[in-house]
Amino acid sequence: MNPFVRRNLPLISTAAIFILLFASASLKYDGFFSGSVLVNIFSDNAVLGITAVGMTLVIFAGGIDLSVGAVVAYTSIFSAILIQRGEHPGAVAFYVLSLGALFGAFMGTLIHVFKQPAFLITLAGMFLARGMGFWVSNESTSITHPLYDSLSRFELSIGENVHVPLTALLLLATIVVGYVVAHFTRFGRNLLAIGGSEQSALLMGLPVGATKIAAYTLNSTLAAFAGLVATLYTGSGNPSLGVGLELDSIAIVVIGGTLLAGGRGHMIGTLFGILVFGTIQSAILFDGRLDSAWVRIVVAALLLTFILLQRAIVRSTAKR
Amino acid sequence: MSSTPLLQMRGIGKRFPGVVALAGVDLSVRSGEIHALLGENGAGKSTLIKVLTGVYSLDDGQILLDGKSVRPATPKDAEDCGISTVYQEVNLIPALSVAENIGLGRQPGKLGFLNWGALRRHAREVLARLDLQSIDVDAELGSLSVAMQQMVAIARALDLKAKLLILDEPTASLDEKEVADLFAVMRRLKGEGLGIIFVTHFLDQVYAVTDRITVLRNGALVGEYLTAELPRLKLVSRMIGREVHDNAPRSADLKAVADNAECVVETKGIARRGAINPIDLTIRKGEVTGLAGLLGSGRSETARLIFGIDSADGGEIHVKGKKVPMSSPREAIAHGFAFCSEDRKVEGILPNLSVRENLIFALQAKRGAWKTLSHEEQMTLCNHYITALRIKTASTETAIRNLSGGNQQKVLLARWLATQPELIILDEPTRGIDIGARAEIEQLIHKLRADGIAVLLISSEIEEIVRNSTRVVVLRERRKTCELVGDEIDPSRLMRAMAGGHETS
Amino acid sequence: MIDYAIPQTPPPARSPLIWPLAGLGLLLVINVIINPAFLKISILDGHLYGLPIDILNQGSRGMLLALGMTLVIATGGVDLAVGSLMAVAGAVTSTLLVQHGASLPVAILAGVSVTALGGLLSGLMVSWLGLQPIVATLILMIAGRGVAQKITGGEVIVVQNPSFEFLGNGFVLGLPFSILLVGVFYLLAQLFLRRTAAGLFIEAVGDNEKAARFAGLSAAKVKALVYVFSGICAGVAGLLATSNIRAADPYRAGEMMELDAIFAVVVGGTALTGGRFLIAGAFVGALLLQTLTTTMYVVGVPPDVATVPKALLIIVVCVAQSDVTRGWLRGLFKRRAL
Amino acid sequence: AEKKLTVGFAQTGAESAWRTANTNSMKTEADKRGINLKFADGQGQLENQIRAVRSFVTQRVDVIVIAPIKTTGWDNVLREAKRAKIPVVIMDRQIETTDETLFHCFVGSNFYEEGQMAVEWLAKNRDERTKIVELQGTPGSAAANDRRKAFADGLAKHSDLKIIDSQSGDFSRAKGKEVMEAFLKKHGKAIEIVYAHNDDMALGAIQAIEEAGLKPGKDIIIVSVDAIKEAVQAVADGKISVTVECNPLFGPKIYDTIDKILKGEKVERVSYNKDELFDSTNAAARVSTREY
Ligand SMILES: Nc1ncnc2c1ncn2[C@@H]1O[C@H](COP(=O)(O)OP(=O)(O)OP(=O)(O)O)[C@@H](O)[C@H]1O
Ligand SMILES: Nc1ncnc2c1ncn2[C@@H]1O[C@H](COP(=O)(O)OP(=O)(O)OP(=O)(O)O)[C@@H](O)[C@H]1O
Ligand SMILES: [Mg+2]
Ligand SMILES: [Mg+2]
Repeated sequence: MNPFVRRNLPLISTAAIFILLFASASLKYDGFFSGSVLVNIFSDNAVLGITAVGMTLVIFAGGIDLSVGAVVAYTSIFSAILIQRGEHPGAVAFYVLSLGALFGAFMGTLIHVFKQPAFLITLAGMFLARGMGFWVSNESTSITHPLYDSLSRFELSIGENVHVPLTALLLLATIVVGYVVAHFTRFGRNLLAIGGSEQSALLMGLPVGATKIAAYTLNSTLAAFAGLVATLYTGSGNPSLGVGLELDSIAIVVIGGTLLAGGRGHMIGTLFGILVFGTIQSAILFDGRLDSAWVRIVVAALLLTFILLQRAIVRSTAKR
Repeated sequence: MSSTPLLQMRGIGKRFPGVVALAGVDLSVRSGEIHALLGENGAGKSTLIKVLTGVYSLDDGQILLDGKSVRPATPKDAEDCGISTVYQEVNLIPALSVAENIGLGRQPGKLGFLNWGALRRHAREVLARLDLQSIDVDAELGSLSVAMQQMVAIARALDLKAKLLILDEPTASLDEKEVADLFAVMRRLKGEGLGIIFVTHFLDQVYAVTDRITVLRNGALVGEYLTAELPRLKLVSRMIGREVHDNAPRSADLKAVADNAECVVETKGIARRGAINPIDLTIRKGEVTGLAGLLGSGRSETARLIFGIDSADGGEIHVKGKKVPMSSPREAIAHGFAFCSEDRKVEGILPNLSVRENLIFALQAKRGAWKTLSHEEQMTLCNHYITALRIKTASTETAIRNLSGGNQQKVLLARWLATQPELIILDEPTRGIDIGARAEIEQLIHKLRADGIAVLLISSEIEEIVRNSTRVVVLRERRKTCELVGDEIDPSRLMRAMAGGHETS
Repeated sequence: MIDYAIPQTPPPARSPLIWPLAGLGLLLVINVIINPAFLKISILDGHLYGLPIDILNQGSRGMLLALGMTLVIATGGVDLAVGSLMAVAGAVTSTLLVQHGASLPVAILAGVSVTALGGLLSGLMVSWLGLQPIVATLILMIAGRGVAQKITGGEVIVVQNPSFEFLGNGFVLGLPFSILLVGVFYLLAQLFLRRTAAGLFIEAVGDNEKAARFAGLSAAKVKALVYVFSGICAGVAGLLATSNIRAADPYRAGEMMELDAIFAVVVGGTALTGGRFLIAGAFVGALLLQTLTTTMYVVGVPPDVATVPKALLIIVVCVAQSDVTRGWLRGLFKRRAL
Repeated sequence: AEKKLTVGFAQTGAESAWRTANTNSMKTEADKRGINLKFADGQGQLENQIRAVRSFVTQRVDVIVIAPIKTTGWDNVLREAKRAKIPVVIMDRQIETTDETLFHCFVGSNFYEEGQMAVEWLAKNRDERTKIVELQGTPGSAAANDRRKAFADGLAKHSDLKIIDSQSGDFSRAKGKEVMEAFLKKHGKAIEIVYAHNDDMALGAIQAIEEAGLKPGKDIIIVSVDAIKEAVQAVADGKISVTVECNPLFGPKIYDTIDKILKGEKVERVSYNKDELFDSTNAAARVSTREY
């Protein structure tokens, strides 16, 4: 087998199944096969997708971050309140991104310096950020600011019917940046090395602590950024946003073929994870007949099928 | 010659909970010398190195590099001081490519961005220096054999512009050609003025390349000697603290048992694609069947097939004349097999469990959850094997990861002996084991044979195969090439069979 | 000659229970300071009555989940499905009782069997299909709640059956039946795990699965079984919850309980990476959480920020019991002594 | 043949039996009228609902019905619907927008008024009792916020009534019971009135009160909202003192409104489901007719 194919097998199989999924949904539902459905997948999953990019980096290093949903919520409500108080959105963006970074650095430090499981510390982070969000305001707040208004109206029109909103563009940009960071910087490779074997990475003289803390910092910053995107998407801030977002985010990373144990993965996989996730959601909406209970069952079944198919392909081709 | 030594370690002390690993150890290494650091398993060699490179913090003592006091806090600090290290176990990242493993932490590129092309090119150059052009730099490191990984680790260490190079048992899994290549490089580096610390259990190698020897015993310094002035037997007695005799040559009773001796296992054309071509083996009661071959000749693969770890694509396995499916280690164990893997860290130890639990584990697993060994039974087994194999441990309840590599190996041997197997497969049983223990393990092999147990012995050391086997099967390029019995077994014949037609100089 | 005498006493081990216990103690002290009646226990209708009794009763479900979760985590896994399975058990048992007129033992057995089956599904996905535990159980967690809703037909089913109500509300010897049930579970589990080699096998799988398999253990079986056990624990916890409020709520039963259970286990000294486990620690962890929740009600922490103290508690306990802090404290005391 | 009318319905999720009754009402009524209903479950998340509405726009449904999870955050997506000329009906709870033309009309429940009705009833029927504990709904939810505010505003008019403690029972029975247990130990006999933001919590609280050896409805007045069948029964049994209706059966009214919109008739911009109040005077008679 071509060594390129062999190395990227999980990725290629994910892409193949995505195409299969999208094609079958297009056949089944009228109007599914259109640019605007694809664009919607990006714009509707912008918040989720951006956190997934950050999550990918953390998972590369063998970590996990359960706090992203709460950080999204906190950022959105905090920035909404600040803007309504008359602060400039630019300044607010700077504040909340810095806050996010600080928060991530705090969790990263606890995880690395005190050798605590990431699962636990970020779970605490989730409670903390959620509570702080409600503390800022327990009601959602609209943002009325000319800049916000024009930003949320901004669209890039491709052809007549396809309008790409800013949120989708921001997601795409984040993915590109994430891709470069993961695969073309020392930092990104160090993450993978640490995820592969922290002990070895240490013996190889890599800056393990700094890299791990930086990963959580970057991830929380991205979550804060996702929170800002959420305010753009909804035109408001909301302390109960993103409940359960972290699990979706992790699911996307895993669908993308990144190993949850760390040390192995690819950012492009996460892109496909977002696409697969979005396609499943869209298909269910186009169907429109499933009740709430069935939606859950079907989503779970599709996830399982997807993962099994992915493994089957990887296994059968790897054998050959 | 030079006035101040390159490295001076004075009065080094290091304690772990319950163990004094080092006390008052001195070591000095000059530029342009290869310095052997020797001692039995658990003597403290690896610990001394880890203290030097900042993996462990030191409790007492002083480190001078070029006469200046240094105290590296992390391996990175040590590298920055010019100390480059290959640690005892392969310590690279299996999931990354070879090129990345070589370049990690010092990849070419600007502002933290990578230049992949340069990275690959550089990796190829580095490997070429060790004559390893055959390795694909894009291959995942984990897909290489342990030996190849070891070579990559050495390549990585050599890539650093270092003043001091430390090699902790780099040769344990290398074959002779690779060792020779490595020695050539070491000599060249020595010529360039590097100081090299070299840890090994192969005395031949000590005398082949080193200039000076420091011996440790039980965490304490025994002394420093010039290699040329310390005869082999003296060295050994310094290491183990008592007088020894040379290893007995091949003894007369190693005649193969007659062909009608009960045959424990017979493989008929078992094969696995990419691992081993169809192979017939007959392993008899009371014999030691040696499996010889160069690295990558498929010896471990054969053993894994027999033990049911990998499933065979074809062929049959007969146990005592009956055909059996062999699809899991569990089944193999039920048939009275035991398998001591070559990869102790990944496939052998249960790192956080105690010596006791590790030791009784296979027996307990064989009996199942309900037939529990009582505490007394466990302690009897432990005491027996800890004394018999001279396992050095603070207590039976110490976590096995805190034991030195060699002692871990002994616990694993004990684990299998406790199951009272009919066939024991030993894959590189003496890798990383000191000379005293090695002799003990060889004696043990003889005793097992005498007790009527069938032994399948895999070893990269021809001498070891010759000394211990009654029958040798030689593999080359994943194929059985010949089988030698009794008096036919001698090193040169074996060598020829292993190397085959296309022999390199 | 080297002395090879073998000491049999383990190196001085610290008790991993100390810190969670200290946390629990601290919390109780704070409570008593704020509200001296916190620990007051009176007798009502022939049984004990008071906040500590409530904590035991309400905490019993968390303890049960933590028991199953401890074993799952010890094998290096995690079970996110337990909350959903609680809802499923409640749904099955109450539908059978109320809508099909089944007898109580049958209904209970059915409820717990279904969750055991759910656990088996997780277990098979993990051990046979080789899915990562978080993913496998996440799938079941999502589907489980949907299944529970399907079973009850989207309704909250009210159960009025005195014997069933006894599970979550009854008292025996003055103590809540639920906590006694947990005690029985604990004793049985402890007996089974420590008197047989089951505990060792679980720890071995978590410590180094490959090595355990090569030494002849069927690691897949061990892994599948711990998920089944976790499913059973979740089922019983679900029945306790249903019985406690005399209604099966497929929407809310067991919500977020999986995270609390994981927290309890880890605070109790079992590492998320698997290996050594400590059930008693997990129980203390679960009680710690329940006490905290009750404290919040009693102290009157505003509901929306009540997660903040919980977070702070987690962080403080974690940091306090970390080796780093301990080493630092030891250093401090040494310096004092000099 | 006439093309079937397609309605897209973005529901909040399935967080309670009340919500399921609401969904079912929409579904059965659609079936009855031969309307093709596209149902989207928001699973309690605003993002999911927005996603659903955008998908409805892409699918070019005839009318969109939204039961918003949150009051804010709708401007952008409603603008898209407007651009596609799809009328939008907001159901159940109000939204805040800067541009009132973005949706066609609102049909819903008035959480604030429910709270007001509760407090007014209490002011009249409290028998000298003054000390209230409040079981709040899920923090941040519109229902909890409005019911809390209305009650507090009402109390301002009756200065002798006092909330002595307040905690979230998360709209769930289990939490309602747990919180009430703690309140009973903390305040003992001081508790005279319980105000629960929904029936589930009230039903949980009743159990706690009974287990403490007190009589709910007699020793402690219980005021609740929703009027699910079980609660109305409890009122009839004298265990709950009053429950204010919050009717989930929107189906008929919504589709009537949609018909009017499509025919171009004028519809009321804001209309409420008529909510009743059940206390000892009417509960027993009405229990059997409750549909949810
Ligand atoms: N992390 C640790 N914790 C506790 N004890 C340790 C630790 N590391 C090493 N030891 C103990 O220190 C002693 C020295 O071990 P070390 O690994 O240095 O031996 P070695 O000379 O390298 O042996 P080998 O030849 O087998 O590799 C041993 O008794 C070992 O049990
Ligand atoms: N020169 C080499 N370059 C790359 N891979 C090699 C090379 N030699 C061996 N391998 C890999 O090693 C594996 C075969 O090693 P195997 O373990 O069978 O050897 P062995 O004879 O048991 O030797 P040892 O046990 O000493 O490593 C094969 O999977 C092969 O891909
Ligand atoms: Mg060593
Ligand atoms: Mg081998």
